[in-house]
Amino acid sequence: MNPVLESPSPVRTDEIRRPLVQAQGVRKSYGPIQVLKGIDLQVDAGQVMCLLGPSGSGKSTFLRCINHLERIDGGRINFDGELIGYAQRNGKLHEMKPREVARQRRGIGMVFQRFNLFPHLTALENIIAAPIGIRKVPKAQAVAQAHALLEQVGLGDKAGLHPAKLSGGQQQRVAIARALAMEPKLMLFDEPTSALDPELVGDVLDVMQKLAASGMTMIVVTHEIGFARNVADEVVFMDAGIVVESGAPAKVLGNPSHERTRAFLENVI
Amino acid sequence: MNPVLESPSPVRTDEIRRPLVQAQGVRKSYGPIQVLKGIDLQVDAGQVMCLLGPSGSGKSTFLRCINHLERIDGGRINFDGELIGYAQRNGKLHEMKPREVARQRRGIGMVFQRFNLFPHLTALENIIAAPIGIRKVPKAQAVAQAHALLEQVGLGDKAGLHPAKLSGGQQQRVAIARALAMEPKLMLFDEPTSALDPELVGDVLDVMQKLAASGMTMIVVTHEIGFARNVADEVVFMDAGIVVESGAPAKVLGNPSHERTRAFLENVI
Amino acid sequence: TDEPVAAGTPAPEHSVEVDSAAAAALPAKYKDAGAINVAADMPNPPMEMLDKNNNPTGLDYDLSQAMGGKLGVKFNFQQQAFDTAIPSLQAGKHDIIFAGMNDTAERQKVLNFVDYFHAGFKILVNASNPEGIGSIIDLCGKPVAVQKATVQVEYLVSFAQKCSDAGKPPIELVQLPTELDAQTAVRSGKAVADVVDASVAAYAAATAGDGKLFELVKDPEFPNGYNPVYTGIGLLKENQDLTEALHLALQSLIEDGTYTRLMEKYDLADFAVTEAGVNNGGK
Amino acid sequence: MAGNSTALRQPAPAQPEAGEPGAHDIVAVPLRHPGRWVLASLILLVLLGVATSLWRNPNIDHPTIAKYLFSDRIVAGAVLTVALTILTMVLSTILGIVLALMRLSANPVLNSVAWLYVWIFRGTPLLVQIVFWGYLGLLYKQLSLGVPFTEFTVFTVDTNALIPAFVAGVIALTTNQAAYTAEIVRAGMLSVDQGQKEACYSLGMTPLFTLFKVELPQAMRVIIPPMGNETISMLKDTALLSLIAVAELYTVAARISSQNLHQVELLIVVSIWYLALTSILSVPQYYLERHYGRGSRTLGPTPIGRAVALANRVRRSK
Amino acid sequence: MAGNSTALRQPAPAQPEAGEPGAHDIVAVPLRHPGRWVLASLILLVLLGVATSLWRNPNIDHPTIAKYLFSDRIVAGAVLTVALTILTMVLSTILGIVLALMRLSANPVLNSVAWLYVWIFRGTPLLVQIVFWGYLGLLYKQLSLGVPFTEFTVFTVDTNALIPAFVAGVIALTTNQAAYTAEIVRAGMLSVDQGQKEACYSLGMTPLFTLFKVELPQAMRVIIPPMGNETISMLKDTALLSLIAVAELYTVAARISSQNLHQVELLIVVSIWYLALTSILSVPQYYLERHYGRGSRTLGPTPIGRAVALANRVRRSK
Ligand SMILES: Nc1ncnc2c1ncn2[C@@H]1O[C@H](COP(=O)(O)OP(=O)(O)OP(=O)(O)O)[C@@H](O)[C@H]1O
Ligand SMILES: Nc1ncnc2c1ncn2[C@@H]1O[C@H](COP(=O)(O)OP(=O)(O)OP(=O)(O)O)[C@@H](O)[C@H]1O
Ligand SMILES: [Mg+2]
Ligand SMILES: [Mg+2]
Repeated sequence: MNPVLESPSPVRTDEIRRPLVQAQGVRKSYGPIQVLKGIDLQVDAGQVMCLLGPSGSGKSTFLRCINHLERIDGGRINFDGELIGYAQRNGKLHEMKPREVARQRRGIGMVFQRFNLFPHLTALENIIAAPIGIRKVPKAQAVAQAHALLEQVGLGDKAGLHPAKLSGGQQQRVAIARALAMEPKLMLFDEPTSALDPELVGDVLDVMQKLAASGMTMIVVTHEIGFARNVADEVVFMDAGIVVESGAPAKVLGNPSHERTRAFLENVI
Repeated sequence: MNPVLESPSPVRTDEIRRPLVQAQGVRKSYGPIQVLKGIDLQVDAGQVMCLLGPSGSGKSTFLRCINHLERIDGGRINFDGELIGYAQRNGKLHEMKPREVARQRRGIGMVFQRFNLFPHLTALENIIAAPIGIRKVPKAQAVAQAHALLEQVGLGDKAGLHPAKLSGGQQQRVAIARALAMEPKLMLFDEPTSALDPELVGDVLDVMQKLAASGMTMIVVTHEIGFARNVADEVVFMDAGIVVESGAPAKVLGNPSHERTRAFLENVI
Repeated sequence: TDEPVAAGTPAPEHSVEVDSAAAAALPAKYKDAGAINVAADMPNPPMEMLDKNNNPTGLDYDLSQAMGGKLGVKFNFQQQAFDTAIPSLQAGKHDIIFAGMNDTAERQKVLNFVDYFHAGFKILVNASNPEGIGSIIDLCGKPVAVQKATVQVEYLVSFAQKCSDAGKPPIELVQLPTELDAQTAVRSGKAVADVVDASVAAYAAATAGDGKLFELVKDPEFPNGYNPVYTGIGLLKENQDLTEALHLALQSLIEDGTYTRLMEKYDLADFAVTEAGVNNGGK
Repeated sequence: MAGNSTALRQPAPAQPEAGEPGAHDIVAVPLRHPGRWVLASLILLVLLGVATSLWRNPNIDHPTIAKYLFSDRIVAGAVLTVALTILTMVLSTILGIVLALMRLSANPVLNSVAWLYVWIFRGTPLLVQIVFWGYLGLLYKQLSLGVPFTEFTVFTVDTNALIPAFVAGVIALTTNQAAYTAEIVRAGMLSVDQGQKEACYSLGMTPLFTLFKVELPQAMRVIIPPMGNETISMLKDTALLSLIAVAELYTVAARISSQNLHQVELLIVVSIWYLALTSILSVPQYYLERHYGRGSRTLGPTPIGRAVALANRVRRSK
Repeated sequence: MAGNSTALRQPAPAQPEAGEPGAHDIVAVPLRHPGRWVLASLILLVLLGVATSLWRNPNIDHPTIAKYLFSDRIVAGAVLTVALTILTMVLSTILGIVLALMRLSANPVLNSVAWLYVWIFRGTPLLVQIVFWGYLGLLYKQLSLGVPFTEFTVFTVDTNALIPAFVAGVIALTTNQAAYTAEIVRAGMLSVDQGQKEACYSLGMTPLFTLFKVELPQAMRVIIPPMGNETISMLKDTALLSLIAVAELYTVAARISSQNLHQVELLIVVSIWYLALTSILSVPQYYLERHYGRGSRTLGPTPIGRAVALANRVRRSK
């Protein structure tokens, strides 16, 4: 069972203030275009970080670097004490085998803007696929856990439906449940509400808020300033591949020190 | 040339207050579920009507009935003095030939929530396909018109790109240009901004606002209350297949007479 | 009847004594194996056919079994598409081809033949001979079906001169993959006649549609058919010893009368050879 | 024809009890397609005409057809045909998927090898490949496993003993079909959205698990119809094995007819069998298509449902 | 093999001038796939071995191959093969598209007729169909156009005069191929998003215009690879026309070889021709795929580009 949304997770109680993600000087280029120009960030266990920034500033790219969907060109990303995607042996970096990378990614859940549910599987099957196939959870247990998760995201009655029969908000909540079913230590959200109709946004933000309250470590790319204000421990504003400013939400959102941040916030709110 | 966004169109100057769309008792069911339960609405030439309502209230269905993408089960829809989809002969309704329906639809542009651009064609080709193929506009003229339209929606430099290379907001603006290229008398917008990132919404709303100012008759399903307040001549609130209330934006949005409307507005704003 | 099979007679090899000279000539390889592998494309009536129990029968089969008796080894009659019979010898799958194969100069570049049959070909036409074909000259300017890559093809091509001498255009050859296709072409009117080995022609005239479909053109000038050629057992050139052994065995069968009995059994006595020869064809 | 009668009505529109009772109900005269009905009637007439005239044709001997349709040899041939088809399709699909993945892989070596394979095996005629495998013994009297270009060999075996005709046939058909299957699978895989793979990886799935659980099932929708084509072709391509003396359905029929000279009748027997086998095959294809089409678009009625609907419609129009 | 050498490096990472100069640059030792390289080397060795041993095989007579490769008869056969392939593929594609549309149409009559067509023509062997068209004269001595089941006829013509072998061959191949093509096109059409059609209709496009301007071009991406398969098959299926005495490439070669008994050599000649023709065909296929793949995913490099990249990589690793 995984009562993630209900009670504080072991993370918060046992290991508070332990850095879970550390990024140092992360750089990434696509051909000639440098998208990340040296990002330094740290997220402690149990913390929620919100990433803000204009389109093209590299937020998604950074998130995808954390779980090695993109390879970085320079810098280091540590997750839970391990270098992501590489093993250090004799002072040399060695690429990891796909199997090893997969093991690392299991600790990191990700929710995409476009949901990316598996269209050929029902909501329930979407959730149990990875636990059964990868974590080797017994089927009965995986199903029970999936039902519990669906209940928690408010979709107890939709287990048997295919994604095409669900609204965007419902699909996104299934996607969250799917990621949680792997019992990750970190959740990455890439604009999880921006493809939703405004009325449905609330449902997804609710689920995320509960998740944060339960002690889950989260990095959230979002334009929902209200959410950032209420939930984030730290807000980071990125532009053109660098971190412009970061700090407590009240500070960054209420009284930004950079002109660029101020201009951006005026636009979004 | 089609300087739609720049100067008032002939519609407003010549035929002000002429009813362009008339819906009387429009009913529509999918199997046992009745989605539209008798809708009566009228849109005059040059007017902008905004449709609001919760998910599943039948807004999209109504829009799709207007251009006969759905067949209605009862009632009548008149557009520009003609019954849509049927011909009345000897007191009997006769289904129209696809060719005739196509002719009627040419007067009605539609912009979808999911853009539905043609992925295999460039922005320019998306726009000129119908004018050249259907309206038999000479190619050079159609291209010139398309460039003018792209300029007007702020995409003068994107003519040669395929949709996959455009952002959502850019795609939606191409979709608007594509519909305008057929020089329709009426534009239908079905939540044109709800699939967009918040930052990109503004671009599309700007284009729509200019279009309204130019005198285009428009029916817009939207959750953008600000837009409805500024641009609409009439706001209609639908719920569960009926029109709950309608009237001037200030009235419906500022001081709704129905409890249901009030509850909805609180949620959305 | 639909299965016009000369019902499998009791295997004739039991009535045949081993011929010591022939057996002595047989290379040790085959003696040790106790068998010779025969490639035959069945059915190819009347030379090789299948009986009701799907066992091989026909002249070639009976003859092979009799030769087996003379040589003291078994002849394993095995199915092999005619087109690939020679590659099959080269590939070592089979030792000899016993499939009504004509002995030609071209084939002698690769094969030796032990000749056991001498016949020409005949003209097969639709019943009651609607085109009034009397001899080959009547075929000039008309479509004629032949199985591809047969001796008939060359012969009919070389007939062009005689056609033009007679003031007629040459024969239009319709080459088809199998003899049956040629017969079908005649029935459908795509061709006026099928020119085919005399034995096959006789069989088709007697069998097809209970003998009502075709008739043989009787050309009194050529009672044994046109351009008689030898038919022989084919085997690779380098296999001289086996050639000799087969030659002796066949000669022994001719001498003790078994050969004549078998030829009569299949109504093929007209085409018998008087003595076993090697590579008589193409001379 | 019923379709031209003015009495033909659309199915009853919205139930009157729902909503306003219907003064304004849309009871439109449906658009007529007289051309379509004329065409359809014509086609049916022609088909009927061809069928009856085929049946009555004096050149066709019905007792012969009846006699051979279920004769032991034909049935045995059909069984062999089915067995060969199933065996080769299963093996070639596995090989084809591997080749498709190699072609899609980023590894240039795997990619080139797969490309070469497809090029050679699609590029040369199946017949030649069958002859090659069937007469491998012609080229190599013995097959030896050893280090190429050296004298060292692990073992040596007589080619003809190692590869009997049936095995040679299966190898030839399998390796050939795999090249075609690889192309079909590749096209199918290309039709799967890239986001699916990323979602899998982000869940910690391994590439292989991703392939079998997510990518292939989604590619199936695009893969199945052409694979149905290929299977049906294979059913008949087995006939080419007659060259190396494998006696499947067609070869058996050809042998029978070359003795009894009833070529046309035996072709009809063979056609009936192939038609029956094809029909049987198309049932799983239909339901597989529906199965993998789940979730991608609303499913129409099954053919049975459709037939019932048509019958109802025609009945109502009387 | 170069691939196993530790000197093999990834392409140079981010240029040092961009961003912080790189104390922390990721210069990882790339993951080795020794298995892949071993496999690839093995495959190449085997291929090389087979090729050389084929070439050196004493059973193969090279002068014969050289003599016939460009002989007039073979070239004429190849030309006929290509002509037949092009003609039948064009005609059958048109017919196949019509059939696919009929199968997808809501009209039950059209739907059923198309279904029946596909059933019959996919279900019976091409060989039988060729015999049927080739020997139509066997069944019907004369074809007449008239009202079925009455004595009224418009005209009557001798079947064999109307349908010479070449025409019969084209008809047989076309009608058969159309059934397969119909299935492929249908699958392709099903892969096009429903929203595309609605967008077209909302622009006032007619169904036919929608089909040709929007639906088919998008279906193409899924249609092309299996149609490539079909075209390549057709190239070789023309060989079946030898049944009705059409002398295309394979038939010509078979005739030559049955005379000179150089079967293996002529099969090699034929294979070389087919391989060449297939290669030529795959060039337009490749570029068509890229063309219709525009806008749906980022295009990789062309094979030429890839070859250059591989060459560079290998060079760098030395
Ligand atoms: N695969 C790619 N190839 C080339 N350029 C890319 C690729 N992916 C992203 N980019 C470019 O990298 C830059 C950063 O992209 P990214 O998606 O990280 O931005 P973002 O901050 O998430 O923006 P948005 O809010 O629009 O999602 C953009 O300019 C984008 O065009
Ligand atoms: N093709 C269909 N078949 C069956 N039911 C349908 C179909 N299309 C729409 N519906 C149902 O009709 C109702 C109205 O749908 P519609 O899309 O018009 O709502 P809407 O007001 O546009 O809602 P939203 O804001 O979510 O787009 C919904 O309950 C929907 O489930
Ligand atoms: Mg992003
Ligand atoms: Mg809607």
